[in-house]
Amino acid sequence: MNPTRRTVLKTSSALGLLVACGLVTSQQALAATGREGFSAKSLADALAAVGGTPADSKDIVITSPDIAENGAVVPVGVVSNIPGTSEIYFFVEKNPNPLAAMFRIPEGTNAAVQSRLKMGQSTNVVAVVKTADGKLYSATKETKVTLGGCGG
Amino acid sequence: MADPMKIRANAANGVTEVKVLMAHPMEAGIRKDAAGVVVPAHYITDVTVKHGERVVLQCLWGQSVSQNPYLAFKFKGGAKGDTVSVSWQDNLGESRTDQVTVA
Amino acid sequence: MPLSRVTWASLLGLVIAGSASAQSVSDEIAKYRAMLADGNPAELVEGQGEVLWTSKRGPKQVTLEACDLGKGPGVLAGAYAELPRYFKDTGKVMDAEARLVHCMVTLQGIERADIVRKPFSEQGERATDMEALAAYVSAASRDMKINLPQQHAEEKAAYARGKQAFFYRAGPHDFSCASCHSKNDQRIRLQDLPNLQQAAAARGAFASWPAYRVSQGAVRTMQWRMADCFRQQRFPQLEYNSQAAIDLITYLGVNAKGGTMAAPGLKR
Amino acid sequence: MHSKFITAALLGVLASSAALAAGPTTKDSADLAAFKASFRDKNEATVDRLEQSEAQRLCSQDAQRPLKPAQRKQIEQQATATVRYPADGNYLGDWKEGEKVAQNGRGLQSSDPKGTPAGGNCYACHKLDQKEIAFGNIGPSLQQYGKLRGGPTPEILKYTWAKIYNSHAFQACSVMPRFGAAGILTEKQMQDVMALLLAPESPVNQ
Repeated sequence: MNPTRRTVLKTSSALGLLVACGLVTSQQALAATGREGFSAKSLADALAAVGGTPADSKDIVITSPDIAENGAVVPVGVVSNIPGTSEIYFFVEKNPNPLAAMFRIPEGTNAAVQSRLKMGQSTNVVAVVKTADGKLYSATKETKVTLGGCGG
Repeated sequence: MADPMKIRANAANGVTEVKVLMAHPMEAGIRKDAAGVVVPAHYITDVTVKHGERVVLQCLWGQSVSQNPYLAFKFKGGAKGDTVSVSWQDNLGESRTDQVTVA
Repeated sequence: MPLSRVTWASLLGLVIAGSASAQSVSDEIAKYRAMLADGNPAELVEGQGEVLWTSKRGPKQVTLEACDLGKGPGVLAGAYAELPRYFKDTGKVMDAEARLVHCMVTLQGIERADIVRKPFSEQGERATDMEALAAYVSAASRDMKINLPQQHAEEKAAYARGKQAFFYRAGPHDFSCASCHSKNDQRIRLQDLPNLQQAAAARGAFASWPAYRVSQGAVRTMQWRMADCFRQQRFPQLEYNSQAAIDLITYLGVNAKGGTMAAPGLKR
Repeated sequence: MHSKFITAALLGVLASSAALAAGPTTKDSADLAAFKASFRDKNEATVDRLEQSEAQRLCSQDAQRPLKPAQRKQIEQQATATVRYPADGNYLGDWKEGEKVAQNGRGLQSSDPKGTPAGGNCYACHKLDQKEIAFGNIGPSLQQYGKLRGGPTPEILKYTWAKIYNSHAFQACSVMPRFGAAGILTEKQMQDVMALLLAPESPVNQ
C-alpha cells in the first residue's frame, strides 16, 4: 500500500472525500475480482481495497448489540436506505482481517442483510454501502465484547 | 461431506424472507487446538442464493463470519411453491447446495 | 460516561450509579440473546440426530426407532421431559443420554466403550453421535411439560442423592454446586446464576438443555453441563453416565417440574 | 435427610477411606462411595480432592441447615490460625499484575494442563475497576476499596491480607476461596492483588 495514498484516504474532510472519490475508479478495477479486501490487515487498507473512503450516512442502519455476551457470535444486521444500493460490506475494525463479508444486492432484493460475526475484542463495526454509480457511504457502531461465565 | 443447511423461505405481501443456517466450522486459521497446533483456515468464501434461476443474493465472506453461519434477507417476488436454492463454496474447494420450497 | 450519570454519582454516591449501569448491561445482554434467538445452529445438529435415529447402524444394522426412552418402544414425543426415570429392564434410574447409550448397545450391538469414549466434541468438530441424538430427542419434547416421575423408590433415592451432591463442598476452592446456584439474583461476571432449588429458575435451566453454546460452536448436553460445572468447581472429571451425573440431573429435573421444555436452547 | 450425607462423611473420617470403598456398612456411606466413584483423575484434578476437610463437611451442612454459633466460631478461629502474613512484611505488589490475577479464571481445573498458573478470578464475583463491565455480584463491590477505607493503613493491610488468605477467618463457610490457605495464589500474586485493592494509583481507587 502506497503510504501517500494511505494518508489521503485517512483524510475524511470534504476535500479528502473528493480526492478519495477520485480514487474510486482505479480501486473498482481492483475490487472487481472481489477478494482483495479480505486479506487487508487494517480498516484503512480494507476500505482502500473496496474503493476508498466512504462518506458518513444516516441512511445506513446497523443493528448489533451494544454488548455481546460472547465475541464468537455477534449478530449484525445492516439496512441501507440509500437508493441504488448494489453492495453492502461488513467490517470489524479490530479483527486481524477487518473485512468480514460482502453482499451483492441485485435489483429486486432489499438492501438489508443479517449475519453473525466473530469479534476478538470490543470494536467498531463499520457498514459500507456501494451504490450502482460507484459511490461509497458508511455507518459505524460500537460493540463491547465481554468476558463471560466462570472465566476458564 | 458437509451437513445439510437449514433454509426457511416465507412469502408474504409480495416479499419473500429467506433465513439460512449453514453447517460449517468457519476456522479463521489462527486458533490452536488442544495440542497447541494451529488449526488451518477453513471457511466459506462464496454464497449464492437463487429464486428459481434468478440470483437474489451473492455473498463473499472472510474468516470473521461466525461458525455455522446465519444469513437472512428479503427479496421482492416469490410465491408459495417456488424454489429457493442456496449454494456455498469454501476455501478448500468443498461446496454444497440445498433448496427449499417457499412457504 | 453520560453527563446525567456523572451528576447522579455526585449527588447520590457511586453505589447507585453502579447498580444503574449493571441494569443497563443486563438489558443489553438480554437484547443480544434476543437477536440470536431466531436461527439456532442446534437445528443443524438436530438434523444430524434424526439421521442417526432413523439409520440402520451397528453390527445388528437396525435403527433406534424401537428404543424405549420411558414411554414405550419408539415413543419420542415427550420422553425427554420425563427423564431421568427408573427403568425396569436395567433396574436403574437413567437419563436420556444413559438410555440412548443403552439402546445403541442393546438394539444396534455397538460397543459401549466405543460410544462413551468421546461423548463430547472438541471445538470445530462435527457434533458427536451423543450430542446429535440428545439434540434430536430433546427437540421432540419441545413445548411439553417437565414431569419426572418420583414414584419408584430408586427415583426418590436418586433425587435425595442428587440433593446431597448439590451441597457437597470440596476441592481447593471449597465449591459446591450450591456455591453458585442457591441464591436469587446472583451473577458470575455478566451471567445470571439460577437458584436451582427454586422451581422457576430450575425450570429455565432444565428446559434449555441440551443447548448450542456459541462460545464453543457446539451443542452441549445436560451431562456436559454437569461435568463442566464440576470442572469449574475444581473437582476431578465427572464420568459420563455416572451415578452422580444422573442423580444431579434428577435433582434439577424434579425441582423443574411443571416447566415447559424449550430445548435445544441457545447459550453464551 | 439433609444431614445424612454429612453423617456418612463424618463416619468416613473414622473409617479409613480404603475401608469405606471396600465395604460400606450403611446406605449413606454407600451413597458417598458411589458419588466419589463417579469421578476420575484428570490432569492435576485428582479424586483425592473429593475427600472433605472437617470445615468443608460442616459447611456443606451449613448451606442446608445453619450451623450452631459455637461451630461457626470454631471454624473462624481455626481459619484465623492458618493465616501467614508476608515474610518480608511487604503487603503491596504491582497493581497491574494484580489486575491480571483478578481477570484470570483459569488454574486448578481438570481442563488445565499441569502447571497452569492459577488466577484469582476476582471479577467473577466482585466489581473492581469500573472500566470492567463484566463483573459478578456474588461478593460485594470492591470499587474504591482502598479509598473508602482511608488507604493502606497497617490495620487495613493486615485485615485485607487475612481476608484473601482465608476468608473463613471472618465469616465461617464463606463462599470465597481460601486463596492463601488453600495454596491457590502465591504470596507474590496476593501482594499484587493487594495493590490492586489498596494502592492509591490503582484504577480500583480512582
